[in-house]
Amino acid sequence: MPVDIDAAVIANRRLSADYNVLSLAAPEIADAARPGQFVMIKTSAGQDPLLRRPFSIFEILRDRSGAASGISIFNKRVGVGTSLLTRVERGAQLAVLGPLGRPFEPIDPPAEAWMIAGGVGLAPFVTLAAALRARETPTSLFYGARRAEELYCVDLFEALGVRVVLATEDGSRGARGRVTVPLELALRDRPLGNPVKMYACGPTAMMRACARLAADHGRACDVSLEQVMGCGLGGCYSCVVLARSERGGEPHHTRTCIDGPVFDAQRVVWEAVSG
Amino acid sequence: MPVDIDAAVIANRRLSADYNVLSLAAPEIADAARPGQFVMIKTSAGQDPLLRRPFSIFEILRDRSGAASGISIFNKRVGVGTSLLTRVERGAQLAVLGPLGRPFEPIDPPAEAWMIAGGVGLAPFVTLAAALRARETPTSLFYGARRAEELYCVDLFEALGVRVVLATEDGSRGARGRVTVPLELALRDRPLGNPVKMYACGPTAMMRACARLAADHGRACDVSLEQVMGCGLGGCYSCVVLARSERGGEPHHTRTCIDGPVFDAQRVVWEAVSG
Amino acid sequence: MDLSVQIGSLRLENPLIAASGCFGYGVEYADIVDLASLGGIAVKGLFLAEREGHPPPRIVETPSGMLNAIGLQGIGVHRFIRERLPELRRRGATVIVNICGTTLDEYVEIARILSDAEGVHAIELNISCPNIKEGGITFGCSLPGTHGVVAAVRRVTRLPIVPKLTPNVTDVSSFARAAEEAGADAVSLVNTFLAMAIDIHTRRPKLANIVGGLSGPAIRPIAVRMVYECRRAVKIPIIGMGGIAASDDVLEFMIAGANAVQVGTINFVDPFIWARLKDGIRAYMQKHAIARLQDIVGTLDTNAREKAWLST
Amino acid sequence: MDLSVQIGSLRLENPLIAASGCFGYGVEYADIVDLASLGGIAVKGLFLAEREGHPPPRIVETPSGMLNAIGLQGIGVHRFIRERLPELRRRGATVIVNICGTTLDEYVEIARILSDAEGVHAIELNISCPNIKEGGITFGCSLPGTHGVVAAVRRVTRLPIVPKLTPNVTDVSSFARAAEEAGADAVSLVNTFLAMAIDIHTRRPKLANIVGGLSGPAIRPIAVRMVYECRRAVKIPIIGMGGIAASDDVLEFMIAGANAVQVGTINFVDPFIWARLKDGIRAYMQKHAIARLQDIVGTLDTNAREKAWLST
Ligand SMILES: Cc1cc2nc3c(=O)[nH]c(=O)nc-3n(C[C@H](O)[C@H](O)[C@H](O)COP(=O)(O)OP(=O)(O)OC[C@H]3O[C@@H](n4cnc5c(N)ncnc54)[C@H](O)[C@@H]3O)c2cc1C
Ligand SMILES: Cc1cc2nc3c(=O)[nH]c(=O)nc-3n(C[C@H](O)[C@H](O)[C@H](O)COP(=O)(O)OP(=O)(O)OC[C@H]3O[C@@H](n4cnc5c(N)ncnc54)[C@H](O)[C@@H]3O)c2cc1C
Ligand SMILES: Cc1cc2nc3c(=O)[nH]c(=O)nc-3n(C[C@H](O)[C@H](O)[C@H](O)COP(=O)(O)O)c2cc1C
Ligand SMILES: Cc1cc2nc3c(=O)[nH]c(=O)nc-3n(C[C@H](O)[C@H](O)[C@H](O)COP(=O)(O)O)c2cc1C
Ligand code: FES
Ligand code: FES
Repeated sequence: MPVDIDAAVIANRRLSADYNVLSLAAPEIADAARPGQFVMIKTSAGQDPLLRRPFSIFEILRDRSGAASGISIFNKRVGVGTSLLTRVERGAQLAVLGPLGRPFEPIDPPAEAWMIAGGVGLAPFVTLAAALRARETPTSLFYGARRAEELYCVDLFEALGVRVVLATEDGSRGARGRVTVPLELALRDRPLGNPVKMYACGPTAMMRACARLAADHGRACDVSLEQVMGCGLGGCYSCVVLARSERGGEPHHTRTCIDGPVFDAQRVVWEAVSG
Repeated sequence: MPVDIDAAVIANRRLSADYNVLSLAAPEIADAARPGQFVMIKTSAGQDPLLRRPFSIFEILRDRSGAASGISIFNKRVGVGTSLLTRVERGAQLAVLGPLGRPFEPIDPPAEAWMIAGGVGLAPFVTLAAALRARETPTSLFYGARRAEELYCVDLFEALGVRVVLATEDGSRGARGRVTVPLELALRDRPLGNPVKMYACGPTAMMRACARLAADHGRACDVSLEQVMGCGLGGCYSCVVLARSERGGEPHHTRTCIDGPVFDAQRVVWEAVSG
Repeated sequence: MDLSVQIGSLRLENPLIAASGCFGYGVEYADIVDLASLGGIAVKGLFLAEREGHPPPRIVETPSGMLNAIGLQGIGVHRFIRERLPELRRRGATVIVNICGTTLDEYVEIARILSDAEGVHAIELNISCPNIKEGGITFGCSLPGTHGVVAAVRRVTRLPIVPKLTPNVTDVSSFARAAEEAGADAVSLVNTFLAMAIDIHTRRPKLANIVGGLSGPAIRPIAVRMVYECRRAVKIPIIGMGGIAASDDVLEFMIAGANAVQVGTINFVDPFIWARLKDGIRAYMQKHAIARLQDIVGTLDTNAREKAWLST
Repeated sequence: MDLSVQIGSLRLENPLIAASGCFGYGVEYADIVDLASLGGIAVKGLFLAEREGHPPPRIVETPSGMLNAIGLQGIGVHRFIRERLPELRRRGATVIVNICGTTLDEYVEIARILSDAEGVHAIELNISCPNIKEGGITFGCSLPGTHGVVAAVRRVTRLPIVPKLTPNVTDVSSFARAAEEAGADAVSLVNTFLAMAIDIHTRRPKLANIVGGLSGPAIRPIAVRMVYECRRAVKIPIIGMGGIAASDDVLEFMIAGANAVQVGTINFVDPFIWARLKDGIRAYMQKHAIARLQDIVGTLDTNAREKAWLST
């Protein structure tokens, strides 16, 4: 059950001109959050901008006693609201609504978990990695960006025992090209007998490619979709994608805020997904 | 010629729950400002609120060399914009347009200058007091508020050699009642031969009373009016009061932003002034 | 304090109604809002059959507002009665069903079906959705059309009928009058303003549907004026809406002439606002010693102003 | 880069026009803006005679907008020609005179007088001021009225005539068509939306005039939609306005179909915006390799969207 908290900004760690990590005091949300869930944040005290903005829960923050004390978000500047969040200062208060959405289902051993992240799509994977680690599921992260400088927080994953595979389009770090290049190689090399569950989040083109690769190689794949969201609670029907129900059948416009953001990739009608 | 400056907030001195003094780095404005002029301030970076708010220039700030380096405003919280200005922090930037409006004309000795201020109406008088001091004009300030705690910055005036006469409605400091009570006594006692120029700023009722007293006692009186202003530059015709021209004749709707805010009290049709 | 409102035969505990399309089918909010504490819930617009609506993008934010072109995606009246109404009934919600039709017969058919369903308290006739070509708006933009659909539905149901008026007309009060004459129990207004936004770099509309409906605080001053005009034109209750974001806004609509209000867009921003709205109204009644909230409806004092006006 | 615009016989250096009533008579801004650098200046609405306008309060801020009920205070056409026009001429301003009438004859009379005045470049017929009872709006809300006033003024002047349309109608494009048929050189839109705001504690209107006109960013999405509709209805140039606050907004109006734009409310907030608007337009033309700004007028690409729509 989501709550709305006036969360104090604990820290705003700038990663680059366009990326920052914002830490927010929100115990109730941190406590209830499950991997891959998101929050709706009011990026200004006034009505400019009017609507909240959706953000994946990046980290669960804990106090000395280990109790969940807050969350962080991994923010990329793309417009009005995300720009405000790059500038917001320690001590400021932000209304944070959550946790929201259908979480990732962490897979159990002996299956392996492969997380595929493109750019800001890295956001939902720290919480998933932690959950997988608790299950002792062998986990890999395939993480791609345009160049080396745009690969962030890799250490967080290494600390969680995740095998990290990097790719940059300019080859400045890791494999050259899209992250799907090393991913495809790994899928080829992987004997079908050894089960793998894929989890993908990133640009639509990347998730579409992951969905195809998963199908080609007969692997299960969940994607976390990012549609424009008006409410995050199922009230406005703004966030739909064309997707089949679990039981298959005709695809329908499905709300990604409550039926997602996590979907089995094969349910989604990718031709209809914008971007 | 007014300029628009992105002024850094140098300091925000809180006087009480509802009053604060905001210091702004705006050398060009400070340099050009004349007594009783005002600025139009954008109280938020976004469009909530949309319009600027008018504020009298309270103090001219000077650097060690004595050069004008900025201005301060004396802010009273009454709504959205003034509330934002109570909270704004050091380092923030505010768009400040000015100096604007027709200034006070400081009178020369042997005449005396009597300034009458009600509440936030104190704002335009520091700059006037300084100008009068330069002319060595004997100056008094009649300053009224509801209670002692709401009388601010009296020291500023004493430092400028101003004789200060206080009044509070609850009698907790100075004379009991409206500021016009001690004012009327002083006018009575003052021989007609000894010229006095009155300058009034405060609630409409107070300025109306000052205008009447000035007329009754045959003294000149300037008032500084505070109408809701959309632009401050004569563009919108929102700020009008019904007033006669200097040459007298029929009263017309007159723009207080460019033909004022300072008016000879006898020009104003007080029945038509709201508030 | 009495916050209740009478809409035809229906009594609402308070004037705060969730606006259609802004509160799903109500059940989506059951975990975070006590549905029975709302004056009513206007559920998402329903056609007879299921409907996919428009492709995304379906919304875009604008200054103090948003455009939407959802295209009335919905599960249809039959599934609504089977799959949603029971929970709404169980939770004690006052249910106002917002219905749409491509033909007059469809409105009549839906109204007939709903009249037999247990737990439906009123019908809001959506004849004002700006962003679907077929149906709806064609009735809402013609006086005979409005009169016709209201009269036809009136014949087949005892449920209170509340036609919802579009602001995209020259004289909204004439439509309120037509609705009253045709037997409406109340009118609700405003629906959204037809509008659009363009991506200047792709030179494409930001909405897949090209145009959409503007809602939110941006439109409030226009909506309040329209409620004020309708109040002077009709006797039946008015349900006012458009940009309500605080209890002061609720009171503004009521003073202008609304007996009840609907709250839409701001519920997206602040789904917990309902309790605060009610508290704010109570505080106002306290402050001004108002025992019955309905006593402020349509009490705008224009004399002072008109005098001022004449005086020049 | 070519930013010029042709309005009938009049050539504007660029599409940026100061909106009537938002820039005084122009002379008020002579110190801070190079008047000759603007595409044009639409001066405050003028009647034949002087006019005091409405008592204050005349404006009130609303979400992302403002209401105004100035009531067309003005010095009348004769004093304007004597006391303001000479300075505007001296400063090389392109002057568009916004005129109002209580009768058809008044419009004709003013137009005749202006035609003989040196330094007047065009006439904007204000038939859309929402906040004065008499005149203006009565022409603007009736198709014959609009056709009649345009045709009558057309007979007495060679100056470009630009009737200014009200958004407070069901189908603004039909009024654009009526204006075109009557011989208008262009149409401008939108004027303000009739609206109101109430002080809930005094229960009085916040404006002395009770109602006023809503302007500012809040209305932009509706205004852009109306320009888009008019573009598809008429061939003559369109001057678009309503809530422009940045160069992106100027371009949005032009892509929707405006040949030029007017900038009103935001000039109150940012009187120095003009240079930035021009820079923003230039940067856009650079980025997209556009040599003639007029080439983007009405180039909204709806195909992609319409396909998407049909696909469901
Ligand atoms: C479930 C979910 C989780 C998300 N998690 C994160 C996250 O962890 N970190 C992060 O930085 N961003 C995340 N996003 C994307 C983020 O919500 C948008 O970037 C943000 O809403 C843009 O707001 P803005 O005001 O900055 O941009 P606006 O000024 O509103 O728009 C600027 C541009 O951004 C585009 N945009 C608007 N909304 C979205 C959206 N939802 N997704 C993608 N593009 C959009 C607009 O179309 C426009 O082109 C997530 C989105 C969803 C739906
Ligand atoms: C020339 C001039 C100089 C001024 N100098 C000062 C000053 O030095 N210090 C200071 O604190 N204030 C000053 N004011 C008043 C100040 O501009 C208003 O209090 C302010 O605009 C209110 O903005 P807001 O957003 O807080 O209130 P809003 O939310 O806009 O309105 C809240 C209430 O304040 C009222 N209000 C709005 N504008 C004014 C106004 N111009 N005057 C009085 N009441 C208004 C509204 O009617 C409303 O009732 C001055 C006004 C003028 C015209
Ligand atoms: C996303 C969205 C969907 C809507 N769907 C409907 C609908 O199905 N039926 C209807 O009558 N009105 C619908 N509306 C209009 C609202 O009910 C309301 O009339 C309008 O939004 C103005 O109120 P607001 O400013 O409080 O949102 C919708 C509005 C929004 C924003
Ligand atoms: C204070 C004010 C005064 C106005 N006066 C006039 C006028 O005299 N004549 C006219 O045709 N339009 C007048 N308008 C309307 C504007 O010219 C313009 O059509 C409207 O404000 C929308 O543009 P904006 O949103 O950029 O302000 C006025 C608008 C405002 C805000
Ligand atoms: S964001 Fe509103 S329904 Fe999904
Ligand atoms: S404030 Fe705009 S004319 Fe005075």
